[in-house]
Amino acid sequence: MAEITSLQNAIRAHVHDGDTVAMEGFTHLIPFAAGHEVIRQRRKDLTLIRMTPDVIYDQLIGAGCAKKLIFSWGGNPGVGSLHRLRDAVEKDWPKPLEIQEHGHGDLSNAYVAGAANLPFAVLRAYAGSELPKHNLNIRFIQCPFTGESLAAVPAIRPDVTIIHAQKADRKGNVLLWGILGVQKEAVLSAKRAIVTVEEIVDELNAPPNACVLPSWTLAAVCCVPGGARPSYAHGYYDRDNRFYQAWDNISRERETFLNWTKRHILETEDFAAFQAVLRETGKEQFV
Amino acid sequence: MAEITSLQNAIRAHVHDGDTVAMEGFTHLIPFAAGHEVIRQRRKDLTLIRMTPDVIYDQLIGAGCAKKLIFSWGGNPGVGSLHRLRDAVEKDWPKPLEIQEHGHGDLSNAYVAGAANLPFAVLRAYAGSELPKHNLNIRFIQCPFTGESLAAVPAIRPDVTIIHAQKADRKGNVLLWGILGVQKEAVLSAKRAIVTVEEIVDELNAPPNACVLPSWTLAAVCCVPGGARPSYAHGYYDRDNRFYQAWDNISRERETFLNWTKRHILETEDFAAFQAVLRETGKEQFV
Amino acid sequence: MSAANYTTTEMMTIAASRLLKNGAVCFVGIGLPSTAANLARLTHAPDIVLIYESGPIGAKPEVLPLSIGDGDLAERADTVVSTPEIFRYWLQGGRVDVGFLGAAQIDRFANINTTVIGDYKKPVTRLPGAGGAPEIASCAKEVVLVLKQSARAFVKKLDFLTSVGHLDGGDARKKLGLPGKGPVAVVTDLCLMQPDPVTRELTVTQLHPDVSREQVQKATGWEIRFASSVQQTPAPTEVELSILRDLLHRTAVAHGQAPAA
Amino acid sequence: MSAANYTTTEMMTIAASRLLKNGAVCFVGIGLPSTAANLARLTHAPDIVLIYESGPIGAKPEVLPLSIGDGDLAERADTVVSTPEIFRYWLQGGRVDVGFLGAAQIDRFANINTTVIGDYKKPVTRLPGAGGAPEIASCAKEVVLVLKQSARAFVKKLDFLTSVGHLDGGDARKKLGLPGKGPVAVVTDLCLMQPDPVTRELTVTQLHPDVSREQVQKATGWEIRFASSVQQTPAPTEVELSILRDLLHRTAVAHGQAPAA
Repeated sequence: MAEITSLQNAIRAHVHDGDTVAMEGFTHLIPFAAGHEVIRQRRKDLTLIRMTPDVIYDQLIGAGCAKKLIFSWGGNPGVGSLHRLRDAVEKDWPKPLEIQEHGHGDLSNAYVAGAANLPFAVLRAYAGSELPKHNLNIRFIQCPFTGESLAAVPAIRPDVTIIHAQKADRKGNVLLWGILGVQKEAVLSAKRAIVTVEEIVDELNAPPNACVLPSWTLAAVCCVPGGARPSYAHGYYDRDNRFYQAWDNISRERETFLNWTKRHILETEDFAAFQAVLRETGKEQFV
Repeated sequence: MAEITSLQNAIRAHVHDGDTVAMEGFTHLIPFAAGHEVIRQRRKDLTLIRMTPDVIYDQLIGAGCAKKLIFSWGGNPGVGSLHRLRDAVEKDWPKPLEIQEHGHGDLSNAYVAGAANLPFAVLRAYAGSELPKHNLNIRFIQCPFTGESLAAVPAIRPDVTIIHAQKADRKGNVLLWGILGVQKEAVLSAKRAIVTVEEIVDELNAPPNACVLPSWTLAAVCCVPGGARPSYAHGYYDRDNRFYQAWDNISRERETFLNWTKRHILETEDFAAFQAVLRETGKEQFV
Repeated sequence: MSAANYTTTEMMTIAASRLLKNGAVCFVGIGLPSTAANLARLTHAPDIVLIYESGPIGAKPEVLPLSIGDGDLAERADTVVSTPEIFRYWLQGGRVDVGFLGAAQIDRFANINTTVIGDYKKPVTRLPGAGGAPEIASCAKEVVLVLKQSARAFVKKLDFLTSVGHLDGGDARKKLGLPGKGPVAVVTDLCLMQPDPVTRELTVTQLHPDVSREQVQKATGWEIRFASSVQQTPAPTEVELSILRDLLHRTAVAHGQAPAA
Repeated sequence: MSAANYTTTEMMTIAASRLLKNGAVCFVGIGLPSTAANLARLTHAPDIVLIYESGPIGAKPEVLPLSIGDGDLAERADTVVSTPEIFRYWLQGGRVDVGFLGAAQIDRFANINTTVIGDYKKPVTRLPGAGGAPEIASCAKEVVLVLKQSARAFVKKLDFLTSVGHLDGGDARKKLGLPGKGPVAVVTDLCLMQPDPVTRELTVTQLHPDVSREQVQKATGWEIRFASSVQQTPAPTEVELSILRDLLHRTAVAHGQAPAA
């Protein structure tokens, strides 16, 4: 059964220095609040896994929490580069970042294999690509029936997966809907899972065959309204596209990034305080 | 785009003698109407695939439509044996029936592989079981990363898959809900798919992330109210458990089976006529 | 307090239900396993999680399902997923604590036959087949078997090995790299058997009330072993019996097999 | 009738949209491909099926998504499935007619680099990476590339081969057993290129209005070939232009990048 607790407690209890951590959410339901709390608690040497490391991982990498990044697409969606990711890869700032890259199909299959307790996944990809040269975790196997050659990748089994969802009930059963990305597989492939939710309700009233994560598959459930901002929560709030654009300037230079992070994350108590500060500074930046 | 047509036309156009045919529905939404139409049109030499060949395949086998059966559990759920299946396997009546058997996990993985256009599926099973001795399509492979031995089975790619669903819209997009079994994978793994539905509506009004099969993945959609009887359609009608019990007597002897089939299927025009006759004969049988 | 009159089948079902801990995640086969698992849910294990291979997770059926996919299972489940997902993410994924199975034949190492009686190619009796049992027997953390005891069912040699128990005993399962522990108990209408910690041979550890060792031996196709100290199974309590009987009556009425009281 | 004033980017987008047949199942990348695919849907291809890797199937966005997972994509889709399902059942499953991609660099055989400029270990510029492109390039029945033409993008040798085009030409794809046909067209702001039927080398088959062969050669890092008869791309029609401009304006307003008109 999941413990219903504060995000601070959940991160303190379940995310340790050196852990392999997956924070998923395919532009929808990105667990920003949890990412900020990991920065606030100064976790380090993390191996970060995410199909689309966008602003949330740019913040974690710039803050020096990451040792390695396993990913398939690293950009600021609809805007451009992730300057902190590039600075780490191109100039080793704030520290060298080891990268292991895949394609989306590959990484999503690797989560599926993890959730299914298989050691590897099989897919049709990479014939002719140079990615396998630089990622020794991409290999090729033969079909035992047809002899065809297919790509094989090892299963992903994170120490901890963190996602954001719309609702939980008082037992800690979680419901999410809309764009689901790879969150269910990320949770089921992990040793421990933390879910932040918009609200905790008496009854989920989930439609038939909805995406529900039973409480007993989770370690902790934390109520963090707005916890996916500046990404969005379907049925709750829209994506703050202006923040993603503003991030391009905030993150381009090390100093502006450090100042922003200090003021918005390190010097705020929690995500509610962060959102309050952001409303203030937003007025400055977005004019 | 699916053609919206009569069941007679759909079976005539898409099910041919000698085809490999999957009719799925895990005790829910079993396509009985379509099965009867296959018998009415006297198809033969079919290779029938189904995880749980129950009364519907007992009827097809007894009627002489099948050459081979690929399955994982063959019984009358909650009642007992399938007498026509046993008569074919034990006594070659009405003709010899080749069987190829699997486990549920295996067969459902084989459908998944078919839907994903992979030549085989990998699973943890069969170590120590005698099934692989009698099914050369169960092999073992090594993980290219860990060296573990895992079972491998070839993908299922039926010539035609037939399922029953609750609703279609006027374009032929199909919605089903409740117990989904392996229907989606059975449809997506097939060369052609036929779906019978309870009703055709203007708007599906599908909840988010519902199980929807787009029209362009289907060959034909046929409106056949009650088409899953005596199984059930969630939200429409309940399972006729008394028929499943009555089937035990109807099917035990060849003669009673032949008389029943003649009167209820071969001599009825369509499934509506079948249901009318059944209401009459039901009064006799069920007292 | 314990009840005076009860059938051996009721004793078997109740003894099986007592083995399920509250909160356990239980992969349930149809028939006796489903009856015992739901009895546990309605008595000492309200938080037990019942998974049926047709897709329901956290099923709480009002009446016992006649088929593995009755609508009632979906209505009251926490969620309903596809059958491939049940086998891939939930069973093989290692999330099932107890796999609850029946069998047509078992041997002294609790290996299971649900395929054929007689020769595979020309069977005397063709049985329904494997179903999900091979994967459950491989992947569930533990397996509990429930079946009536008779010399025809408890045989020296299986006609066919469908699903693995402890193979030829000892650490044979570990050698094959099977993820789960295999059978930890066999509950019959006469007794409770558990595998010997070392040899893994089934050993009688509990006799149901008024059952003799001779009865058990007569109903077993091999020379059955008894634990050094054999306990007596506590008789069904009034509460267990009345809840079981209510459940079976509700079920019979709902399935049109009995008139409403 | 055709329009007088339009930008080269508008010409590129419109030329790309014209390549999409009505009813085609189109796997859409974000940016120019998404703009062109939605323009096709709003003009000559109302029944085009748009699939985005985040999960929407049959998306009909009111405004262009800024990200691949905007809520608007889910709201108006026929269904929304998980990302693994998109890649397993829909793309790899062989259901995608056209994969619509951009690129940072391409070579004469339409091989794609979206990974790095410079050395992989110490890149001059670290690009976003593969995304779904390797799987789309392998499995979509056909691939269409859309990108602005420049000698920096159209290079003799890729710094990194992320996703396969026609490799070193001829039947190289077939030899590797790749399921899809690979790139069938490259649309730029200057012209339309298509692979030679035999060598698979990109060949200019259409020049956009007022574009010279010299301009195209200057913007290409290798000696570019021209088809024996090079057609002129029909200029954008008033209808195409107004629909595209309305779409882009609606989008800018919705994303807070422009005041509502």
